[in-house]
Amino acid sequence: SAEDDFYAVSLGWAENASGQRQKTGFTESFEKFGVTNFSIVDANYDPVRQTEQICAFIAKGPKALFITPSDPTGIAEAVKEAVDAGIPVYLSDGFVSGADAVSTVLFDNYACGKTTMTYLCDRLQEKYGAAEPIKIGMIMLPSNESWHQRDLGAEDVLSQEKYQNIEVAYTWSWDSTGAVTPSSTISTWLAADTAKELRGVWCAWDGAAFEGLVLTGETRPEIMYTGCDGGEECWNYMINYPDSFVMSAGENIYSMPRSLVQYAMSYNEGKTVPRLVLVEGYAVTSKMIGEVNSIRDYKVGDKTAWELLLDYDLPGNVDLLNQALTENGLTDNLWIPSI
Amino acid sequence: MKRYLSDRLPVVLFALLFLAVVVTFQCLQPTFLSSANIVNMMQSVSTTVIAAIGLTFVIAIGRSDISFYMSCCFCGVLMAWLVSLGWHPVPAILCGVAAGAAWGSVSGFAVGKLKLPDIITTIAIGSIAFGLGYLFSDGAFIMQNFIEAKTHYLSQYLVLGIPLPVYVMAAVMVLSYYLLERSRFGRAFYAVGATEKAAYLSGVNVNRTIVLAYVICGTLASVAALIMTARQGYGNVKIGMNLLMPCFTAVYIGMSVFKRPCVVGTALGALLVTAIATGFTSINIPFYVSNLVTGFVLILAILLSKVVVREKQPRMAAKEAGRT
Amino acid sequence: MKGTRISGRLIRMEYALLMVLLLVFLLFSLLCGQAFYQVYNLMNILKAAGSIAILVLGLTWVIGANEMDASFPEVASCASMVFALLLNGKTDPMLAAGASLLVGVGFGCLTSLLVVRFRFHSLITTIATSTIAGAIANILYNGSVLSIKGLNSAALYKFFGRTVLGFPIVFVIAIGLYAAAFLVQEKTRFGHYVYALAENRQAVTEAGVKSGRVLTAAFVLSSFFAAFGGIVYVLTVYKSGQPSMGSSFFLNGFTIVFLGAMALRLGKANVVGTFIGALVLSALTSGLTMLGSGFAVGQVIKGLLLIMGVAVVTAYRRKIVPKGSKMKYE
Amino acid sequence: MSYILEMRGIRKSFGGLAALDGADLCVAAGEAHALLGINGAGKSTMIKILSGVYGRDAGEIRLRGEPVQIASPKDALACGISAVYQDPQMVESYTGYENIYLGNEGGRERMLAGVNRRRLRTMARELVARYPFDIDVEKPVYLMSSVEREIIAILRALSKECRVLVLDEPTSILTEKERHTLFAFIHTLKQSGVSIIYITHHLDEVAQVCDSFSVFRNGRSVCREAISGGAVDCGHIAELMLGERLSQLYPPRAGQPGRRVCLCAEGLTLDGRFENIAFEARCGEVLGIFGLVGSGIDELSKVLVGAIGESSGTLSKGGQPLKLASPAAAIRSGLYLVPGNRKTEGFLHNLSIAFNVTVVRLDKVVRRLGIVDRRLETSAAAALTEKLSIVTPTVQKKVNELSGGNQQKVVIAKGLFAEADAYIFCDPTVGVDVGAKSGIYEMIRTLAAKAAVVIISSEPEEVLGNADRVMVIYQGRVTLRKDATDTTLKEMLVHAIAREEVRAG
Ligand SMILES: Nc1ncnc2c1ncn2[C@@H]1O[C@H](COP(=O)(O)OP(=O)(O)OP(=O)(O)O)[C@@H](O)[C@H]1O
Ligand SMILES: Nc1ncnc2c1ncn2[C@@H]1O[C@H](COP(=O)(O)OP(=O)(O)OP(=O)(O)O)[C@@H](O)[C@H]1O
Ligand SMILES: [Mg+2]
Ligand SMILES: [Mg+2]
Repeated sequence: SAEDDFYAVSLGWAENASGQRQKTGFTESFEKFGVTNFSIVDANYDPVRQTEQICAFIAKGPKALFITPSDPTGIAEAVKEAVDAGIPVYLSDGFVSGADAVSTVLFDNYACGKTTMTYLCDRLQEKYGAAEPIKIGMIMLPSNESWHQRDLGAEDVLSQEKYQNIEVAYTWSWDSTGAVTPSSTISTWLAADTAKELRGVWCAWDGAAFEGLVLTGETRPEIMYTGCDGGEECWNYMINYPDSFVMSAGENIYSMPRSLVQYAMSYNEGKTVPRLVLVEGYAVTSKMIGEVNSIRDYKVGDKTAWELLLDYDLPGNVDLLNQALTENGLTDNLWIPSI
Repeated sequence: MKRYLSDRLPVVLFALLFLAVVVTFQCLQPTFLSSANIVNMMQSVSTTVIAAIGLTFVIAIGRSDISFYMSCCFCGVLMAWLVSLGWHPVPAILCGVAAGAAWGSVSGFAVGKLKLPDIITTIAIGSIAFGLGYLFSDGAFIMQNFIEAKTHYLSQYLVLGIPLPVYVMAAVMVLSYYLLERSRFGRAFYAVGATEKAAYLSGVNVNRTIVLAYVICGTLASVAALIMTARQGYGNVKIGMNLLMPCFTAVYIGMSVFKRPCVVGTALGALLVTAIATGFTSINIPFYVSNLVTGFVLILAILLSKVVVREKQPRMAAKEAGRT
Repeated sequence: MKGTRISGRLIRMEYALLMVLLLVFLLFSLLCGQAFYQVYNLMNILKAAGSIAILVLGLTWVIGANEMDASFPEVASCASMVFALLLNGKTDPMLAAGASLLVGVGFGCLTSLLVVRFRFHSLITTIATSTIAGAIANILYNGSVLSIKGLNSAALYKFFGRTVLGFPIVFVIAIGLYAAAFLVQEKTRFGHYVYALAENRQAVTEAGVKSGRVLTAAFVLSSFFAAFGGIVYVLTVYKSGQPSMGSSFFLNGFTIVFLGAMALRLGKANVVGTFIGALVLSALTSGLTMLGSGFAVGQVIKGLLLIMGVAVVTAYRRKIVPKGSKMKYE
Repeated sequence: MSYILEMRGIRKSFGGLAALDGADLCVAAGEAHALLGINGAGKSTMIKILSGVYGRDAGEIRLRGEPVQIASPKDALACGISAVYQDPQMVESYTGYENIYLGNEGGRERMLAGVNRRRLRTMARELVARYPFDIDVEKPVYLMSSVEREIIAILRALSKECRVLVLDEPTSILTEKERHTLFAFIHTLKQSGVSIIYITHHLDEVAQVCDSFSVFRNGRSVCREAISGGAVDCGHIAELMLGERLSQLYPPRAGQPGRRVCLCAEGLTLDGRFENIAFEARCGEVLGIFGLVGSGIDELSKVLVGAIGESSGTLSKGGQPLKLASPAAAIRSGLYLVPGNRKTEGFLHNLSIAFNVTVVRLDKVVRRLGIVDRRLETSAAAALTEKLSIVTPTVQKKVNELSGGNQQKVVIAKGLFAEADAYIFCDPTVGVDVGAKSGIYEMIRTLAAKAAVVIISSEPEEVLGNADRVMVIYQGRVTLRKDATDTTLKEMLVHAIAREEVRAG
């Protein structure tokens, strides 16, 4: 029976909003389907540990094995082993090539980088014109294959003719040794920027933008940031620094575990399930967030606007949000699933 | 005079090395020595210096501490959690620092009172502290209330154009210098580090000194972690995980230059490493290239200090001279 | 094994870690049932233990000689990157492996040159060499993971996928290496001097032993096995060059070696202990995963295990040393 | 005369300071040659050059007339030169036989050459059987007494093909009986053609074992003389060493017995070490406690300042009872122990003379806010180095860079700085030359004028020569209690190895 069946989740990390949402997503979905016998463990970004954990799960023979890869290539062998052992494997937020997972749900990181960079460039050109050179900085994340796609997307935008006046004056990649942090990097840029010419900073993840905002939010509010990931704290920063933190691309994290658990249930019933799904993402501007914030307590159905916002990645919630905005006559910034 | 020179020579050579680094970066990036960048470097180095000075006390008593960089993670999480509950940052910070002292005293008790071997014991205690911090926060970033509570003032607030952490660093340096190198209490640390039995018979309270060194180390590490948490703008259990290497590097550079663990040496060691990292960041060169340079400069720094030491330690030097 | 053959009670103490290992297996077998003690899982545990054991084999003697080597994780990542880069450049896998091992030996030579010839402190030296090794690992492919193409068809890869009598080949190799290492440690001058050096360097030097050579050998072996381990991990786990794989091994490596110090030679790192330590840790990871605990629980349990072990060993050591004129603070 | 070993014109300086300045040392085959000189004269440096521990700046070494190159301990051993240093280094957890054959395990010399422990054990047993020592070579060294260690060190030297054996102050920790065993043994060695270089500060020993002697002064050899008829003129040698005649070793005793009881112990007992020890030390006189190594005197000295063990009994000073809490408490209440083993208990390694001296009473050199006044510190330390004539360029020199005897003087200087009113000196002159010895004794006598002084020592002459009243301890019990003028060395020695117990009072 479904109650005795064992389900296993191996998270590459439980850290930060994305890890937490994966965890909650799996827990809630299991509850929804009445699964009580499940394990969720995390490997703290360590492919070796995750490999060992996957092997231990293989030994327990779960009905389905869900994996968020800490490093897609690093755990490929273990995933293959699980597949070979006949365990249905479901991958979330990372693609493992060469392994025959039942189903993989991904976020389009490339598009994410592209969207945020385009928005940043447009906003800057709108403000400073398309003729004068505009200096920006980029904080990138090449150490993880999936996340590196965001950098590539952003770089792709800059190669376009119409953004010729956008000049990347500073770049920095995440330092795995931690000796240099985004915060200290941006400080260094600011120190070098004696003429105060730095106009914007594109960040491959929201955390970097937060660290920058702590530095410049009050002293150099004209510097615009974009980030990637979304989530409650991101909205908070946008509300607090609406002119500085202009956009984040909200990844639809909840829907990954939710849809994967659902697929697993269907698959176990013998149904066919999609092999590869790209989840929706949302580009969220500070203007949208500001408007939702202004009707924070307005209720649509049994949820307030803010509650809807917090669960932006539950299917249908965006429509409800848009409904709330329209009902309040705030139609300028309707939410559109854009990625 | 000669002796004076031979004692000062490593310091002079180190100063030259430092100068070379600074001049190189100044040529590559003219804003390197701008007041803004100096303030920026001071701010980035402040946390390393604060934690490394704590470690200096432990090295002075002839022990090592591998727990401080993990236990301070616990403190960062604790403070972040209290802030997220809506506490005012000041009591939250005090609690974090108290937790640092508590973890330090656990290490101190194990090493000083129970006489367990230092490295292995502190690795164990550090693992436990970090594990608990991780379990407590579930590894999640703690962000609630951070903007509202204005915790970033702790790292951002300017007094006379200089951010607060620099003052904290200066205060820690002055106090530690006084405590370790000028006051009568500091003598106990060096005495214990030199010859324990002799120190005991000379009236030094050996066990208390050991415990105290670890408490200072844990406390200062937690201060560093709290500043970093404030700077980052959210609580993250891994906040201190990268303090280990820079702190040991700083203390040992200082030791090789000044021939004993000391506050100024530690601070200079940290500054050298930070100057290189900052310099490379300002000319857009990735961290791994700067690490390559850091590694070689580190070796060079110690090599320079050995130029003189070789003469002062005849036992081996003579043997080697005999062989070649 | 000397100095510990004093009383019957001590003999038992030497095997305490083995008891811990049995206990861990027993406990998890009880808690997780057949899933844990089935052959498949046991073999996985042996495989994981074998890999990490190979990686820290040399480190054991550096710590045994009372020195430090903080560079082994980064040397492993550097070797993995060199290996991956060479394989992608169509180098013969054996040749690539040989070259990567040479890189390891190179780092060992650099470290020992500084420690032995220039009398650097080993901890700071290896921090420096580890920074350099890590930097090179990153520079080789701009800080990104380098996946290896066409690895599946390489004979070396297939070899590491094999089993001997059902045992994973990595474990068999580890057993072989550790058996040889045990002989070296117990029966040769090298082992004899390593532990003598740890206690009294001056005594060994005055006795006319070229202690520099012993230390050099220890550091070179440490880096060599780190590189070896790096390659093993590439072939069995990563299938790619990993510039920052080092962070996986730092704490675990030391925990294993120090945990191992509780076996055989009370309080001194030794190969038998290290091997058992690796088994304990792998069993722990496996069992805790089955019980649904992530890495943090393991971290706390490892810490507790370590500290309990140290406390027991220290207490026993105190008992065997004659009371005599021990000062009050001691 | 043909010498087997000739060292000529040896020069060696340490950072500008010449330790040896053209010294010679010649030894004939089969003779025991004493190497004498005050502390810091360069004796140890000379033999460390001979045994390859240090390189030399100039000079040559000839063995049987042939010049030899000695660049490492290994070379020295190959030339048949073995040395037993004053403080033999051992690998504590290794057994006696493993220590004897350390670095010399036989077989080929490669790293991977096997170590056959069974063979080593048999060889060690055979070696022991050849000499008049009684020792269990299978015991780990950390369980051995200091005498057993010394024997292991000598056996180690003898285990090698050895034509010249250097003994650097071998007797300072041996008991009288063992000393004689050693002497007899040296005679056997001489007969088998081994030459011995014997360094000591005990001039009486020179006559007993040596055939000739050299005296070093200021890094030069001042003379080489033969000893005829088994007698030496100590006054003459002392004059050669010091450059002036030593009037007398021990200062005159106090005219009258001290009246005020300053330090009073009753029923002191430490389980398994000593039992029911009582004494009174009066201001103005010196109380001497004599006992052989292992008789419990070392522990007694430490119990007195509260450094070891759960002991029972009472101790009072000036009528006030003292709690035996810790050395710190003892120093606060004016009781100071000058400990015996300088290397581990006496001074702080790698720290300056000034640091070492002032650490016992920092309150004397602090300014406001507990800051140590460096000028005050330097001048206080300088005054003491002058007073004790410690040979050093500055008080900033690290104590471990001083010669052994000068290190000992620093340990005494700490005591003087403590300005206590009761002192316990434990083996105060180990490794100190005669000139400095008399200086230290004089210092002790001066101290006794204002404070109670107890000398605890395993050298009977030292006790008898300095003390006004004498106590002898055997196996943790007081066996003799007399005025110094009423007893003799012989009586003291007899009680130090006999059983008869003397009741307190
Ligand atoms: N390693 C060293 N560094 C600096 N100075 C040294 C060193 N070794 C010896 N000296 C100096 O050389 C001189 C001779 O020292 P040496 O140890 O040979 O004297 P010694 O005759 O053995 O004295 P003692 O009777 O005290 O043992 C001393 O002044 C000493 O301070
Ligand atoms: N770590 C060190 N650094 C520098 N010099 C040292 C060191 N250890 C010893 N020495 C020098 O080596 C010389 C010989 O040292 P050793 O320990 O043999 O003392 P010693 O002179 O033989 O003492 P004693 O007079 O008690 O026999 C000393 O003069 C000392 O200055
Ligand atoms: Mg000497
Ligand atoms: Mg000597």
